[in-house]
Amino acid sequence: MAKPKLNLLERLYLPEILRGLLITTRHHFANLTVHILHRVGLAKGKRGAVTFQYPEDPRPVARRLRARHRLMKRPDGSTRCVACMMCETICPAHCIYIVADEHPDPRIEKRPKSFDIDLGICVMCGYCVEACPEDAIRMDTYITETSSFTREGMLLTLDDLMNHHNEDNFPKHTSS
Amino acid sequence: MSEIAHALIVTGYILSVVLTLAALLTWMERKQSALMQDRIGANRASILGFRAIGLFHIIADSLKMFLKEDFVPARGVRLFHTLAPFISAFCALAIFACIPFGPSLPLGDTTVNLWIFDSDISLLYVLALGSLGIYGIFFAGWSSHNKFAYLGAMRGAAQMLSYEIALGISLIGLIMVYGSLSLNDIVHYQGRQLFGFLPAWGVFLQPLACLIFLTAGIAESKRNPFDMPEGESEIIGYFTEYSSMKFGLFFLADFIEVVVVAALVTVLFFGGWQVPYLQADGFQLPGGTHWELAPLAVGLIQVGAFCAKLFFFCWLQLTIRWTLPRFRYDQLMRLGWQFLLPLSIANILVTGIILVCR
Amino acid sequence: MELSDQLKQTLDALKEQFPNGLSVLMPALHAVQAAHNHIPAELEQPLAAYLAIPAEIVHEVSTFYFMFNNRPVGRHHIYICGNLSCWLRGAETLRDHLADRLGIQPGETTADGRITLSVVECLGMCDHAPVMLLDGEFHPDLTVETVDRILAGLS
Amino acid sequence: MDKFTVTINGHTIEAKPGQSVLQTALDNGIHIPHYCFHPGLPVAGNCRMCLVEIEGVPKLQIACGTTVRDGMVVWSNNDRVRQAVRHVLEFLLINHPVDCPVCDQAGECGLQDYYMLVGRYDSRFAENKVVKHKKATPIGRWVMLDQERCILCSRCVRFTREITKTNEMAIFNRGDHAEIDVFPGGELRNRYSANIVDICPVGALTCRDFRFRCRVWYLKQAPSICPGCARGCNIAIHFNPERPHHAGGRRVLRFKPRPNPHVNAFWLCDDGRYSYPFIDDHRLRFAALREEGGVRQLYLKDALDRLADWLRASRSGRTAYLLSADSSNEELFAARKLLRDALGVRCLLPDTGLRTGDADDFLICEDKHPNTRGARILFGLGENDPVAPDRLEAGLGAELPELLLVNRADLPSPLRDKLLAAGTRLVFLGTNDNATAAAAHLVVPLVVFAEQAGTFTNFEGRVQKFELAVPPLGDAAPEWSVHQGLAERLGIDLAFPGPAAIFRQLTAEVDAFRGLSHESLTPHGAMIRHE
Repeated sequence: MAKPKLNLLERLYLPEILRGLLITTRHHFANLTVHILHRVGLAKGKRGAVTFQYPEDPRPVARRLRARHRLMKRPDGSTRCVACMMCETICPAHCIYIVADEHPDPRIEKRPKSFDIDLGICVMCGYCVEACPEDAIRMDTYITETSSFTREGMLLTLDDLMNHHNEDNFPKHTSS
Repeated sequence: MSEIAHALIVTGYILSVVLTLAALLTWMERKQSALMQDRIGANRASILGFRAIGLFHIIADSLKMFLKEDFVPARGVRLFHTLAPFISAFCALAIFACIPFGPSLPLGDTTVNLWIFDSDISLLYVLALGSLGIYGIFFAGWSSHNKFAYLGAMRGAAQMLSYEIALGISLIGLIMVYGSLSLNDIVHYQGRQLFGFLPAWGVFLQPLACLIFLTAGIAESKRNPFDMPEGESEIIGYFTEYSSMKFGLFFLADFIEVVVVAALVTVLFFGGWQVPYLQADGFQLPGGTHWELAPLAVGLIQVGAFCAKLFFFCWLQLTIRWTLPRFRYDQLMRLGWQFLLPLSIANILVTGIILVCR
Repeated sequence: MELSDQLKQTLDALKEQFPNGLSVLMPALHAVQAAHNHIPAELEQPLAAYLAIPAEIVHEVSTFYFMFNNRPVGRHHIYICGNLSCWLRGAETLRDHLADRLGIQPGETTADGRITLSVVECLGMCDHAPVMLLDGEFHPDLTVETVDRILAGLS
Repeated sequence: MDKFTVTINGHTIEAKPGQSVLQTALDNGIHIPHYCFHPGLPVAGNCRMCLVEIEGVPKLQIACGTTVRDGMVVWSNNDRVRQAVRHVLEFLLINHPVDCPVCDQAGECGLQDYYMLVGRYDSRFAENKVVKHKKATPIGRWVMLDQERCILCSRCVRFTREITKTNEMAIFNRGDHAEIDVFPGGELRNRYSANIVDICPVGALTCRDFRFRCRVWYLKQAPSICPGCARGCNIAIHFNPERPHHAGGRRVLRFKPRPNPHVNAFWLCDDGRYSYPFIDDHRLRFAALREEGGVRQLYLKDALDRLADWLRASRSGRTAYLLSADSSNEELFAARKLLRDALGVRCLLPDTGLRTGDADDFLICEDKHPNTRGARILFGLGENDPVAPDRLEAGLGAELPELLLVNRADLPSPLRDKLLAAGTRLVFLGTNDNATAAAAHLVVPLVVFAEQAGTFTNFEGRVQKFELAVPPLGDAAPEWSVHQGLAERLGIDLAFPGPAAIFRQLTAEVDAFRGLSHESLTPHGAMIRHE
């Protein structure tokens, strides 16, 4: 990209700083005044700054939002994951811990004995979803509130990842 | 009243004012930035349903700080890790010792000096303590045993060293004009008038020095646009490994430094507690109009004026912080060494020439 | 299951004619098949021991060649060619016809143990396609009618 | 005779007459894709992956089955060859299940490697794959067979026919029904069976012990020497430094053979290969002191203080040291300098690992210690040493020692009881827990061979170097550093700065080792001088 050519005043920087300061100060005092007037019951027709009041007033999220993970199931309800460790390998935060085990069905061969995701470390990059060859892990639960009072509480186990109370809200399976 | 008792009382008063102001600034910063960006800002903390426009966040924040786990990295150096925030906060607070908050107030038989000590070398004391602040930062970064903390500390040290030079040199012109290093003398000097009507404030005598000092002062307090050492969005900086009240102290020191810079600018360039045309016995307007006032009333007005100026410069710093983007590190260094330093030296030369020619 | 004394005599005679156990294996397997209708899996190990070669090699050879049957077969064994020349000239129809007539799938034996039907690759008589091999005898230029006639002639 | 040269891909290379084109290329760092060829096995030429163009020969030739001629010009990287190899690979992959996610071979698989190199990226195979009837089935104590993944390269068949001569593996059936298997109802019955896992270029033969423990790309490796017997087979230690939750926290997950033409060629016996768990299991991590009222854990430095006191207090001639043939040459030398030379301690080499009749004519030795020869040379022991366990008591002398230092060995329990009853102070220096460690008055934790560098001398007198793979567990220290710590405490002027430096001292002082150095031992070790 070509750099715009600056004239002397702009290159001096100070007038531009002042201009910037004026803009921000104007917003500051305009909002301040309107809010104070609203407090004392005046100027109801004029709108002040408004934001979402988040916890009471949840924001609609984008359909492709990457939220808390879930593990997909086979028709019989067991996990679709075959413990190939692709997600664990690609994970840049090293927050996935899988221990593999023999699957009773010899056609499947391998399954995760445990599958833990440490949300305290996860950076929500979604690489695990991209890397999964079985479409076994997805980040489409729209669960964004995952905080906990303990570190252990941030650890999602296989059970947490498989069973959700709000499963009906999730996008339906698109591939088998 | 003994000297020590007097000093203790004034110290208590100044500490309470400064610390309250610093605490208030944490709230003000959030609220002001919100309004500047068309948001609402902190308003969630409530006591019994009262939200008091977010003022309770100060309490909530400090409670949180106190209750958090005090963490020292396994291979960190515990002694220096603990010492560092105290050094930072102490150096910032101790500067207030020589800042005159007001004139000597006549209270009954005694007069109360609204400063803790005044000395012929107050200004050197201020500069010295300002430089000692580096230790806080560097101990913090070094003792954390963390690359990011160490990088932040290196950046902080380099930045403070670079800007201290411009800061110090910009003051030399001022000292040449005022002829004293005592902050009290400087404030008294600014009670005079130039050409019979213009207050002899530093900003009029040394406009360039004022600009350099303000810039370098903000750089010294490591706030935007000079917040490379703590660059929140990238390297976090020297207090990466701090939590609990030790982080709280760094946080507080940050705001105390805002107050320090505001106080110094006020004292050095904006007349300190002086109000234009207000003399010890009342207003003395240029036209010859005279308005008699009791000495105590004059003193109170002057203390009020100092507080108002202090508050204004705090506000100005917050406004700058929330308006300007951060410099790049090379830009920061270039500004310090290639612009501010030569300018401040040129300022001495010009001042000297004018003083000699006069 | 053990090798019968008669079979051992045959094998002894064969061993005379060949330099070592490996080279005698093919004729030996033919002898076993002649005696037992097919090559019983249980006999592979005794045979290997008798020829002093690894049992795995016996199993390798017996599973490789289609002339060696690893399962019991009928009295008559039809090999019908399914490779290119025969296929182009209607071997597929003949195969389906045979399967219909006999009520079995290729590779199976009729319930009465009379006839086994196998599909093989080339029988080496492409000039007379389609061809089948029945009890060691080639039947060239087959049609549905000739097949029926041949089947009718079987005991 | 003039130089015998061939030109491969434009590089003119000196070749040995009679060698194959493929071997010549591999020896000179030119990689030609191959599956069925293995330098330790006879050439079969059935996978067709190593097709190359030879100038003057109209059709492409397999490099493994073509002998070099002087002046031969070979191309393995031109379009014609690439095209042909791509088609060969396409055929090989037709019936492959592509179940890489559950396949343990993924990451070290020949199919994956060459697919990335020359493969077609879109399958053109529209028919149904031939699904062979068996999914993973165990075919022996250590080996799992998955016929679906097999490409019929026949390496395993050739291994059991030519190397072990046990003939368990064979290819049954014909055409696209062909499959490898053991004889129906049989299983692998040789002591080298896991080698077929190593040589299998795909995931058809995988290791039951390693199965699903860890993906291979998490593993790092360090060159080492198998400690399982006196042969000293060259191995690579595969360890998992970053993902401790795999394999239940074991750090070392497998041994793989490393080629050394003078010792083990390409192979490793199952006993040695699966001896690795002792590196992580039942280890002594911290020093322990047995006092009245129980056993107390203590820091290594405090344990050494205590041991130094005991050594000082014990009358000379009443202290004995039981060496271990599991120690490296460096460790033995440190013991010799301190205990035998400086303190005059009586040193015996007990034999606790001889399994008479266990040897075979290939790799396995009767002596289950890796460094008996080294111990014999360094302590000047004769052919009658090591001392058999039942003669140990006589070896210790008429009067039982006041202080007995036992290195790693488990003493026979009658002798142990007798020593304890006689008031002997028993000090155990060792790596793994055993009954003697449990009974000892003082336990000093040592590192195992994988946690340090050093050398072993095998039974033929070949000195071979092993490298550090994993860090020490807990407070465990190398034996030489224990001896150095004791020397410091006893005021004896000895310095053991590290394995390489100790080996330098050793070569200067011991004739048999003269002229050797750690550097000269790579890659294949070196023979000692004859005593």
